[in-house]
Amino acid sequence: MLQRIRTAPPRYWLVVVVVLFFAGFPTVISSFQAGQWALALILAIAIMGLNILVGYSGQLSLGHGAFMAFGAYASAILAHRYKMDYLVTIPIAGLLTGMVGFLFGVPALRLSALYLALATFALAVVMPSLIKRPVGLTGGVQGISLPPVVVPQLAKDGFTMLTGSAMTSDQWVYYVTFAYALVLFWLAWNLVRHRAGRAMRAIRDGEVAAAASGINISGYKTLAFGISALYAGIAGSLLGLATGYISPDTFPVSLSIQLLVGAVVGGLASIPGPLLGGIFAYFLPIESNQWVPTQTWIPSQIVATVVKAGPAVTYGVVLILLMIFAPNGIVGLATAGYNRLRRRLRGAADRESGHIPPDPQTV
Amino acid sequence: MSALLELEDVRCGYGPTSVLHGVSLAVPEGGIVSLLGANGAGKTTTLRAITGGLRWLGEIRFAGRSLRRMHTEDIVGVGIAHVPEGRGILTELTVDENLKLGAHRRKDGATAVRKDYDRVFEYFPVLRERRNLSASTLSGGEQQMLAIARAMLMQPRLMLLDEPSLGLAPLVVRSIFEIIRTFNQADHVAVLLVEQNARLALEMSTDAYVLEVGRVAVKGASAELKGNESVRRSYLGY
Amino acid sequence: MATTGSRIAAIAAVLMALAACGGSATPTAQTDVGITSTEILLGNTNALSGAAAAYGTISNAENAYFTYVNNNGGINGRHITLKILDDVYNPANTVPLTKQLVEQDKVFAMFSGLGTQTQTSVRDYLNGQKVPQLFVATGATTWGADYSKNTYTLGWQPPYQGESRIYAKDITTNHTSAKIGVLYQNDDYGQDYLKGLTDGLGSSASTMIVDKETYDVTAATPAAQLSKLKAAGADTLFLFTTPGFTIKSLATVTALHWEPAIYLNSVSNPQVYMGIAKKAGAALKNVTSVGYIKDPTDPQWDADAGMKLYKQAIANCTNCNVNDGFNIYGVAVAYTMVDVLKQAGSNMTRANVLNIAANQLNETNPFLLPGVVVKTTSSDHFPIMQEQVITWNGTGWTLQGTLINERGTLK
Amino acid sequence: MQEFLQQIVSGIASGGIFASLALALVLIYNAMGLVNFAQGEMAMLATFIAFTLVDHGVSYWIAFPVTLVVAFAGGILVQRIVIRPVERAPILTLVIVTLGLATLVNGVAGFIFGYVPRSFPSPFSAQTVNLLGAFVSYRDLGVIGVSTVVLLLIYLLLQRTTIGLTMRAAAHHPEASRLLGVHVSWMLALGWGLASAVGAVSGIMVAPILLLEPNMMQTIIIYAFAAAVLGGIESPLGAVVGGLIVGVTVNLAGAYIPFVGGDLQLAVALAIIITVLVIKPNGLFGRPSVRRV
Repeated sequence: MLQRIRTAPPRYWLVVVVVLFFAGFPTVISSFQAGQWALALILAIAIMGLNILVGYSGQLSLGHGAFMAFGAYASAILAHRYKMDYLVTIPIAGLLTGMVGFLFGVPALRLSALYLALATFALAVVMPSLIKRPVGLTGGVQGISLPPVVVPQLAKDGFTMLTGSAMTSDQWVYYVTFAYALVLFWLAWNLVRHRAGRAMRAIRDGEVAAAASGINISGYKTLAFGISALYAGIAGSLLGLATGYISPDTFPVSLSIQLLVGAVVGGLASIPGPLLGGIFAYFLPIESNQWVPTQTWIPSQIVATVVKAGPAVTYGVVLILLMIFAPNGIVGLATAGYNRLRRRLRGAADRESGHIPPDPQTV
Repeated sequence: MSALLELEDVRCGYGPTSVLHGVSLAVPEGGIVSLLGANGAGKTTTLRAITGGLRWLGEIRFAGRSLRRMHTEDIVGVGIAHVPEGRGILTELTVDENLKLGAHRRKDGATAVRKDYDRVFEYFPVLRERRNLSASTLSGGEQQMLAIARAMLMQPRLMLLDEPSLGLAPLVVRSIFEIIRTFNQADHVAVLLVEQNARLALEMSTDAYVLEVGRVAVKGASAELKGNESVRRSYLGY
Repeated sequence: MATTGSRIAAIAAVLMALAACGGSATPTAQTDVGITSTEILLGNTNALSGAAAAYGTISNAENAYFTYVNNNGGINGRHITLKILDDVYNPANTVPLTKQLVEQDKVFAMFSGLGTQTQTSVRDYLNGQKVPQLFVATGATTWGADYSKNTYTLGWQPPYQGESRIYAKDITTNHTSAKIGVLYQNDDYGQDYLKGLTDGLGSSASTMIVDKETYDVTAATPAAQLSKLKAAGADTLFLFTTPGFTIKSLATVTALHWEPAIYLNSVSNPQVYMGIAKKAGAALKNVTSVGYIKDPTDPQWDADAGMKLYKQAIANCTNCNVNDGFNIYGVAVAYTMVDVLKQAGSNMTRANVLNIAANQLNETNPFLLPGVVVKTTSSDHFPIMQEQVITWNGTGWTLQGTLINERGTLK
Repeated sequence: MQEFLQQIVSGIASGGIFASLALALVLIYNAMGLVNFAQGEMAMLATFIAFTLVDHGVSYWIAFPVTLVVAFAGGILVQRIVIRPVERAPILTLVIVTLGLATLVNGVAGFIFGYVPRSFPSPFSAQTVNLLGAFVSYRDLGVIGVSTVVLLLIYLLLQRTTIGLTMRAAAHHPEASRLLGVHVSWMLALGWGLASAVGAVSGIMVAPILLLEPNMMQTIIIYAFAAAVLGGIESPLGAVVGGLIVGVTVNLAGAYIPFVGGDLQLAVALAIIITVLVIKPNGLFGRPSVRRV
């Protein structure tokens, strides 16, 4: 056992550190900051879903905000109309959304990547008007106000014992979200390492070859859609828990773009990527609006521009620059940097003296 | 006599895998040279390197001028017509549009182009009949004819042919090779011919090179190679 | 972890205590969170970017008026700081941003938050935290009507329902045989307007309203709906639409060779929009609306003291368009806020300020039409309930009759 | 009956709007097999350029061609700077880049010009003509007329000129085209420039009807997607016909299908997109295409 721990690769240690960090973090930050980090983790969960779809199975969805909306409304309706405990509704909402995603995946099979992008983008744009329609169910434009979050006594006691202060509802929501994030990231990690994940990647890298090696292409592609929607559904449901109120305006098309930004920033087809992406996508608009103006070293002209232009411009710039210069996101950059460092430390020489320049990407 | 096309110690590859480990060859003005070898020996890669589809080390010269850092479009512009593996037919376009593309960068006037059209149609009468049909409706042999005809209309000094016989009936292959030879003689256009069918290629060409895993294993006059039993057996497989 | 946490908590507590000491410089006066001897801190969320960013300027205009007040001595020596955060019109942003303003920035009150969905999303929270949510910047009826359940929340502008009741009154007294067609946006805004009209018409609503059509903000034009309304035989058209769709509707009505009497909601009636509609081909015949606020582009106010004050105040905002009707709205609501704070005097507590705003307002606001009183009582929590019918004369609005008071009609 | 006719006529009028933008989408698709999500936003920005010129006293008839030239150059610039570095990347990357571009352009326009709607002059009168009892304005007819002219010009360019031929070749078979001496990358840039100019025409034509503001094209682009997909995404004729059909369908569905009503018109466009893609992916006028590898 000891031997195993000692020989565990460094990234396992990194995982342990990260998990401990996220577990202890809310005890040193204020309650509302814990609430903010909960929202960042919620985005991370949805982005992980998107990552499974885009990064691992190679299908592009520009409308994952719509699946979040579905999950959120599923939970809200169950909790509001059928008086279910909200915590109970979260997995149900996830499964329902997963089923919807699976069904959506069937026609998606027939679409090329481009057409799928088109259709999902249109879905994201239409979603708010669709939500408004069944007023009896969704509350229409009034939205649904959810009952206040009640912190269970056990959690309260435990938190007080550990920190000496009372647990706020935001802190409780944070831990619920954190627990879901932990489980869902762990599941995603298992998924991509095992058969299903290998099959999905094979499909992404070439359907013809994948089919030739006996992989059930439509099965895995719809499965990826279903799993991906399940993640988005749970994220949507948690969003309802965290904000206490949902309405059509909670799920604008910009939410889907925010998810895409997060997926791309963190790095597609990686497990830590969505976590970094979620944090980035959540805090970027907030900090560009709040942190940037406090920085005296930034010229006031630029500050005014950043603040007034809002997140749209920053998101757009980030998307374009990343796609051009770092298509594998932060994780890709970090991995490349780490590998280069390790090579240099080992003193490995270049393969051959006659080093061949890479294939011209674009000349 | 200086060669029209010269490769000196050319090395290149795809990403980390190198395919050519130093290939040198020469195609004389107006000559026909065949490039033979087993699958994966690097024949197609050699042609791609010549027309700038890959980056390479070493030197490639055409008519005395280095092709280093030139884009494919410009290499083609100086007089190399490359009929690639798979023929490069634009199936969304008509036969006529494909031919037009072959001639679109010529600067010698409409009359000259029209004359060449007539000649090409003489070589391949079937193309005249199918002029306005989509290129996708052509049979394999007809597509090969279209590809060669299109290359002829580019008015090249050197033609690179990548396996023109692939997948075609022997009779069709014969006639295509005949036409290539006629064109070579009539217009004094050099040909670098990549072929699996070594027997046929050696009949056509004056000189031949045999590649093996990215290196020139054997070179010499075609007639000589054809007569050399051991070369035939170990490299050409017939 | 645990020890670090408690240590930080302890330090925070000490710091807070120090801050509180610093705040109570005048021992007799009462203060509250967000009030120091020199500052009153208010929080605001608005759509500064994104699709609804046209409203964003309201916050800047409010800030401009506060700057004007601060430059002229502030309120009892305190200056007002308005912290504005961008929620992009998305409730999911409004919630954490409002929590930030309340829990981290420790604002005294939330002021003029924009949007019905966004402000609904934080109403429970703010009432739970006992933080005043003052003068919400929408005309949804719920702010006044549901006051008893949410005593920390208050609207300001005339509720949409009240406005359309005025139209209903005009119809039932002057045009009893009208055949009404309604075009309304499919959100709380349009629905509130429609409800007010229907309630105001009373029992005759079902016969008088011959057709009603909705549209979504994602529609290209409202041409299909207007064609239906015309075909239904309507001779009176109600437009419960946002400015963009109002302009398109006015142009389409003319293009259909249709000449109904048109009732236009007040959000869409600034002269800027009428001018655009005219350029887009609208005939603008027989158009009626109501007003409660002075239109900066209307020449009749050129010499008006209130308008001069507005122009003076708005000059503090470099990128505010002086002609934008949203800006005088912002200045007017900021004026009411300042009035409330002044009245609170030395008793600067949330409870007192809230009490004044919700129960004791009785203010003449120089930016509103002459005679409009901003008023609340213990039984009425709709601050503005007077409006005046106006008709379009081809180049501007003409005030008709006198102010109509709808106070008491909404519960 | 008269109302039905009016619904159809109004539908054709909005269809003209969708068609004009769809034409620009088709051009980019033909240039590189990509749908440009930023097409609508680029058109909007170009219209703002025209607006600024007119606002500064430049005559409409000078502002119009100047804007087209600027838009053309802008399109080429966008291709060179933003698209070219990723042009051989997977389609996914390209789509994300154009989406980023859309977000960026929309934000920049909002930042510079604000969100208050503005009127934009039109060369066509707002007067209407009576077609069998249904009314349609000269402006609406103008949009359709100009779209038809643009369609004709595009057709002539692509089908009747050598440059059009090389553009098509570069789009379908970049590798093979290079071997024929076609400057593929520049052909793509040219495609972007043309699409951008066509988009500018669309923006300038529809702005008097839709009112000029940064979000002018935000939902129109979805209708334009529907139009392009319905017509067959590579067919300029299909874009125009598809646009008109989408306009009429959306109007009639809104007017006569109670479930849809006035407020789910965009959902009808979504339904059209999905139905066409699943049942007949090549649309009405598209040729069955070989999947690009």
